[in-house]
Amino acid sequence: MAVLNLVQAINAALQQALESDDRVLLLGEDIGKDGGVFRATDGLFEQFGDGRIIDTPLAESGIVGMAIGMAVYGLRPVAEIQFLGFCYPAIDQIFTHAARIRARSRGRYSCPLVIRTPYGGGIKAPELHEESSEALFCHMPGIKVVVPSTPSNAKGLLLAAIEDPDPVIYLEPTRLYRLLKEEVPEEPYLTPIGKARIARAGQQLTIVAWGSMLELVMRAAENYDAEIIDLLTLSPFDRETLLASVQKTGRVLIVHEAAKTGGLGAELAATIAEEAIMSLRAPIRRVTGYDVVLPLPLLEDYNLPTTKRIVAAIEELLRY
Amino acid sequence: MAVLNLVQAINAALQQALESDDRVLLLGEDIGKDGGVFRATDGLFEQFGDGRIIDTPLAESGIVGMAIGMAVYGLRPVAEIQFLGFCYPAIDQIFTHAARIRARSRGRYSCPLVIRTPYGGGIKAPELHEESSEALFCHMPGIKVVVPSTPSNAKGLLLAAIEDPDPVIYLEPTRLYRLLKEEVPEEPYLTPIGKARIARAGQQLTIVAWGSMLELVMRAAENYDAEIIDLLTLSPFDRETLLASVQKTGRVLIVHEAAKTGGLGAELAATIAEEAIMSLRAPIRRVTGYDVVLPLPLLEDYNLPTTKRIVAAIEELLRY
Amino acid sequence: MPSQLIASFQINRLSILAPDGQVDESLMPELSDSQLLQIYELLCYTRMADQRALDLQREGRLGTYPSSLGQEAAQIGSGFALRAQDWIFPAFRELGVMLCHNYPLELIYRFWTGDERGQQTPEGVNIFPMCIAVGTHVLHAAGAALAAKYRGDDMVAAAFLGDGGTSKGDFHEALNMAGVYKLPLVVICQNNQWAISVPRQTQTGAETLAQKAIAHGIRGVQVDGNDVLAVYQATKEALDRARNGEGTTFIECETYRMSDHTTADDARRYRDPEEVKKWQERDPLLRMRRFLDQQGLWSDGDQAQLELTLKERLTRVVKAAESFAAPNPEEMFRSTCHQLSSRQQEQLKECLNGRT
Amino acid sequence: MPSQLIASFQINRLSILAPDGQVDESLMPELSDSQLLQIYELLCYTRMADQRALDLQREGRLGTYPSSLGQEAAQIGSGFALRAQDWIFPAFRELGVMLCHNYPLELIYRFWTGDERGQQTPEGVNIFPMCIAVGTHVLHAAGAALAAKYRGDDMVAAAFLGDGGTSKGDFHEALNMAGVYKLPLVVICQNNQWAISVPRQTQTGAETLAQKAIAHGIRGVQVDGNDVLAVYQATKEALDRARNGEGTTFIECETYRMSDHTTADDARRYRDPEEVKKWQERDPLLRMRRFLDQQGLWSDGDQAQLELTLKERLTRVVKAAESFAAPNPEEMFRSTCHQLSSRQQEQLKECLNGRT
Ligand SMILES: Cc1ncc(C[n+]2csc(CCOP(=O)(O)OP(=O)(O)O)c2C)c(N)n1
Ligand SMILES: Cc1ncc(C[n+]2csc(CCOP(=O)(O)OP(=O)(O)O)c2C)c(N)n1
Ligand SMILES: [Mg+2]
Ligand SMILES: [Mg+2]
Repeated sequence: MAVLNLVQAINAALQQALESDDRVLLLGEDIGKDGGVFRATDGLFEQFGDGRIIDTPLAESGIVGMAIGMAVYGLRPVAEIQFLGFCYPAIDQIFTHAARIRARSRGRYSCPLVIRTPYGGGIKAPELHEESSEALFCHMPGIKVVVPSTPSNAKGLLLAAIEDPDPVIYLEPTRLYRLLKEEVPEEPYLTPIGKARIARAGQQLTIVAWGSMLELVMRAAENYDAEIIDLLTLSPFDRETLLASVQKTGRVLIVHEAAKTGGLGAELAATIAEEAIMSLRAPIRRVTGYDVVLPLPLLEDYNLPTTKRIVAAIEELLRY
Repeated sequence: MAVLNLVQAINAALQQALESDDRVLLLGEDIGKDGGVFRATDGLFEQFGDGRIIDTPLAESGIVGMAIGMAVYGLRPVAEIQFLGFCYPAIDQIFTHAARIRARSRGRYSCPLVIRTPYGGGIKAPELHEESSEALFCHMPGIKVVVPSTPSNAKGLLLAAIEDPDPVIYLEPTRLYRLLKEEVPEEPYLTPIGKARIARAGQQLTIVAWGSMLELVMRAAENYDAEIIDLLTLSPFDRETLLASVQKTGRVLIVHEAAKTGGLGAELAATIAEEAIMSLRAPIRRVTGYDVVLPLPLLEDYNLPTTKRIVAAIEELLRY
Repeated sequence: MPSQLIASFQINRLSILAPDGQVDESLMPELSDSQLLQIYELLCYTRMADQRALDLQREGRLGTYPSSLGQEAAQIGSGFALRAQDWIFPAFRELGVMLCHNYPLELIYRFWTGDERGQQTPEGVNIFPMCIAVGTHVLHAAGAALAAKYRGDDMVAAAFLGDGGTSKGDFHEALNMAGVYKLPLVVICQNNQWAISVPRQTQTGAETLAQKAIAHGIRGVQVDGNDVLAVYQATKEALDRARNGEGTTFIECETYRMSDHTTADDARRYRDPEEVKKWQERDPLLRMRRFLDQQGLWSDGDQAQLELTLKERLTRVVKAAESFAAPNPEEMFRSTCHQLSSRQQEQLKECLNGRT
Repeated sequence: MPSQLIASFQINRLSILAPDGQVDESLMPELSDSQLLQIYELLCYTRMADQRALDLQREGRLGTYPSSLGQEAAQIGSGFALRAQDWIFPAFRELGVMLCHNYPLELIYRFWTGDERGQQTPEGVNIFPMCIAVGTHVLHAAGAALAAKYRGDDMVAAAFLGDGGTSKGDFHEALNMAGVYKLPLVVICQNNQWAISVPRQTQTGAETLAQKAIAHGIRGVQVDGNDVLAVYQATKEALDRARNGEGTTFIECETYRMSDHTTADDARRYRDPEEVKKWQERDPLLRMRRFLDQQGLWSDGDQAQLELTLKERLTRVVKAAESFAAPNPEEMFRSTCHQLSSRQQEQLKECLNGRT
C-alpha cells in the first residue's frame, strides 16, 4: 500500500476508473495538460489523451449539461467544476435535469453522472473559492451528495460514485487535500454510498461532522468520551447510524462550516427531534459558520468553527 | 376598502409602488401587454409604458443580473421570474451577486432588488411549474425570503419588500392567487419583514406553516386548540414568536409542501431543539412533501400534504 | 496597417416550395413520389393530432397543451430527414417530429394529461424526454454528440428549440461547445415569431436568428419554415456535413405559431389578428398539397380518404390513451433514484396507507 | 427564389501604433502631447504597481494575485477613454483601468491581502467591485446602462472581461439584452489568449471573439490590444456611439497574458515559452515609448525620472496599504444585510467573545 494524501487518492481513483471502464471520461476546466488547479487529474491527460480527459471552455452550465447528455447516452462522465462556488451557474442543469431525468422518463433513462468539486474553507483563497453550500444539494431529490474525510474513503467513495447509476455530487475538502496522508490500498474498492462511519466510538455525546470539520472535531474532542460520526454521505444520510448513536449518548453536537441557518445540521437535528427526542438529555447544539456572507481570508478564521467553540459546546452539553 | 384576491392585491401594490416612486420599475417575461401569465401586472403596461414595465427576452439569469445592475445603480427594480422553477438559472446571480454586493463592497453598494415569482403546487400545471424550493434561498446570507398568505399581507409584504434596502425573494402561492378574497385597504401600508403572524391563537400545540399550506392548516386544525403561526418571512424567520408559542404549547407540527429532507421545516425544528427543547412534551413532527422528484398533475395530490395527514399528526402529538 | 477587414460572414435563406405550389427544380431534394406522399400524410396527421389534442383539452380530457398548428412543415421537414439512429432532443412543441419517428401518440396525449409514463420512450426510439425548461436541452444534445464521436457511433444529435430559446445562456454555451469540438449536431430553431407574448424583435436585436451561429464558429442557415421541402433539404445537408466531420449547423426555420401559446394562453391580448391572417396564406399543408396536385400525385378523393383513415386512427389512439390505468403513487418513489432511502421507504408506506 | 443571401457581416481590426513606434497618421486619435505623456505614465505606473504586487506576494505580504503584465495598453487605452461619470465593471485583472480612474492602489493591494475594505470604492469613483465569477458581471453593466437610459443620465457603462468569459451564458444574455434595448454599453474583452491553461482556440471555434457581437445584433470590432492608441480610439468611438443612441459595441483587444494566470499558477505546465517570447517583441510599453521618442516627447532622462517618482509613490502606497488596522469581525455581520437578525446578534456576541 502506498501512502497517499487526499488529492493523490482521488487521482488514483480516477486513474483506475478510466483504466477499467472505457465509458468513463473526464471533462472540466484546466483538467488536461494543467492536471487541474489542485492537480487532481495530474498525469491523466498524458495517459488517456484529450479524447477522455477533456478540457472545456469556461462554462459550468455547459460542462454539466453536456455531461448529462453523455451520461444518458451511456457514458460515465466525471465532470470537474473548479470550485463549489462555481457550481451555482450549473445548478439549473443539476436540479432541472440531472436530478429528474430518471423520474421524468419513469426509468427509461438515467443519469450516471459524477460532479467533482473542491469545497470548504480554511485555505485563504479568494471570494467564492471557499463555499460550503452542500445543504442546497441535499434538498433536491434525485441526486446524491458525498464528502470524503480521509485519503482512503476519498478513493472508495469516488469509485462508488462513478459506479452509482444516479447523479452524485462529490465534494472535496480542499483544506484536507494535502493535510492528511495515509496508506491507501492499491486495488480498486468501494466505500458504500449512504453509510456513515463511526470515526471514534464513545459514550457521553455524539458529534456529527464531515469533510474538513471531521478532522477538526477529532482534535477538539480528543479528551472527551465522544462518539464521532463521519457522515460521508450527506444525501441520503445514514439515519440509522445517527439515531443509534444518539439513543446511546443522549447528547448531540453537530459541526459544519456552512452558515447555521438552513445548513445540513438543521436536517440532522430535526430528524433527531422527530425520531429520537425521548433519548435526549440536552439540547441539540450546532457549531457552524455564522449567518454571514463568507468573508475573505483576513476574517475567515472568525467565521469557521474552531476547536475552542467545539470544546465550549461539548462542555455545555456535558453539563446536562 | 375593495375586496381583492391575492393576485389583485399584488397588482395593487405594484401599481402604488410605481406611482409613488419613479425608481421602481418592473422587468420580466410577458409582464407587459400580456400582463403576466397570472395577470399580476395587468394594466400596468398601459398605465406606465414600456419604459417602466419592461418585457424581456427569455433569459432568467439575464433578468436578475440586469436587475442587480439597476438596483446598485440606484433604482428599485422588481423582477418577475415566471415560475420558481425557472429561478434555478438565476440562482448564480442571486447567490453570487445580489446576496453579496453589500458585503463585498463593505456597504459602499447595496442591492435593493425584489424578485417576484409564483410558487407551489396544487394547480395541476406542467413540470417545473409547481416547485417549492424556498429552503434553498433561506440558506444564503444576504437575501431575504417572504411568502404572503392572504391578499392583505400580500400587499403589505410586497410594499415592504420594495422598500427594503436588501434583495428580497417574494414567493407568490399560485394556489391562493384566486382562492382567497378579502377586503384590502386602499392606501399603501407595510407588513413588516421578519415578523410572523399568529393566524389563530391556541394552547395545545403549535402549527407552523406559510403560503398555501397555511390555508390548508387552518382548515385541517379547525377543531383543535392549535396555535397556528403564519411565518410570512422565511428568512430571517421570526424566532421569538416561534419559541414563545412552543414554550406555551410544548407540541410542534411544521407543515410545508417542499420535500421533507432539508426543507425549511428542518431549520425551524432544529432551532426549537436547540433553544426550547425543555418545553417540549412531544417529538417535533413535520408533515411535508415527500423526498421525491415532484410529480406531474396526476400524482401531485399524493405528494402534497393533506388535511388527513395533518389531522393524523395533530392527533399523534396530542397523545403525548 | 489601418482598419483592416479580418473576417466576413454571410447568412443565406433557402426556399424551394412557393405558396402556390411551384418548386425551384434546381433545388428539389431527392425524394421519391412515395416519400413526398409520406411527408404530406405526416403533415396532415400532425395537424389532425394537434387539433384532436385541443378538442380533448377543451373537454377537460387533457391538461395544458401547446399547439403546433402552423409549424408542421418545420417539424416534418426536419424530422423526416433524421434517421432512426439519430438522437432527437425536443422542446415541448415538436409533435410532428415525434410522430415522424413513431413516438406513440397515445403516450404524447398521456404526457399532456400529466402522466410521466407518457415520456417512457419505447425501446428503439431515440427521443429524449420533452424539455420544459426552455433552451436548456441543447447541451444534452451536444453531450450526446460528443459521446457518439468518442465512441465512433454513426449518430447525429438533433436539438429543437424555439426563437425564445435562443436568448438563453445555455443555448450559447451549447453552440460554443459544438464549435470547439466540431460536434455531429444539428440545432433546429422553430422560429414561430413569438415566445408567449414576446415577439421575435423583442427577443433579440439580431436581424436573423441564423446568424447566432457566427458567434460560435459554426454554420448557420435560415429556411422558409413553412416550406417542408426546404426544411428537409437544409436538415439533410446539415446531417451529411455532421456525418462527414464538418461539425454543427444551426438552422433557423421561419414559421409561425398559429394558435395561442398553450391552451392556458390568450394571444388576442397581445397579438394583431391581421398578422395571423397574413400567415394563413403561407400555410405549409396547402402549399404541399398544391404541389402534389400539380404533380398529379394527389386528388380531392385521396384527401378525403386520408382524412378518414387518420380520423379512425386518432379514435383508436385516444381510446388507448384513455384506457391507461391511473398511475401508482409508488412510481414517484421508485423513479427518484434507483433505490429507496430508508426515509423514502417510510414515506412510501405513509403514502400508500392512503392518508391522502 | 433559390438559396438567397439575406445578411452579411464584417469584422475589422484596428491598429495604429506599430511595434517600431510608427503610427498611421490617418488614424491618429486627437490626443494632446500631455495626454500622450499621461497615457505613457499610466502604462508605466500599471506595470510597476503590478510588479510590486508580485514582489509583495512572494514575500507573503499579499494573497493570490493575478498579474496584468502585458495587458497594460488594453487597459489604459480603454480606461483613459472612459469619462469620470461612466461606470466601470471590472473583472479581476483590470489594475490599469482602475488606476486610470483614481481607484486608490492601496485599496487594491488591501483587497488582494483578503480584505473586503479594499472594495470600498471611494465616493465619486464609479467602479463596481471586482468580479471573481467570470463573465457574470456584464449583466450588471447592462442593467446600469438600462437604468441610465431610463433616467436620461449621460453615462455609459463599460464592462471588462477576458477571452474565457465570452464562453459563459451570462455574457451572451447580456449582449442580447444590450441589442434588444440598444443600451449605452461598451463591453471590452481582454483577449490575453489564455484562460488559465485553456488556449484561445479551445475556448471557442470562432475565428475572432469580436464576431460574437453578430449573434446579438450589436457592433463588434477587434483591435491590437498592445496598441494603446488603437484601443483608445476604438473605445472612444464606441463611447460616442453609445452616447448618440447607437447602442452597444463589443471590443476584442488582442493582447497576451505575460505572467502566470495568478501567483498560484505555473504556466510552464501548459504553455510554450516560445510563444511568450514572441509576444515580448510586441510589448505595449516599449511601443509607446518608441513613439514618444520619435516625437521628441520622451528621453532616457525622463524615463529615469518617472521611474524614480513612481517608485517613491509605490513605497508610500505600500506603507498606506500595510498600515490598515486589521479588519473587525463585526464587519462580516454588519455588511451582510442592513440590519442584524436576532440570531446574527447572538452570533456576533459569540464571535466577539473571542471563542476563536
Ligand atoms: C427557462 C424557462 N423560462 C420560462 C419558461 C416559461 N415559458 C414556457 S414556453 C415560453 C416561451 C418559449 O418561446 P419559444 O422558445 O419561442 O418556444 P415556443 O413556445 O414559441 O415554441 C416560456 C417563457 C420556461 N418554460 N422555461
Ligand atoms: C464562473 C467561474 N468559473 C471558473 C472560475 C475559475 N477561474 C478564475 S479565472 C479563470 C480563467 C479566466 O479566463 P479569462 O476570462 O480569459 O480571464 P483571464 O484570467 O485570462 O484574465 C478561471 C477558470 C471563475 N473564477 N469563475
Ligand atoms: Mg417561439
Ligand atoms: Mg484570458
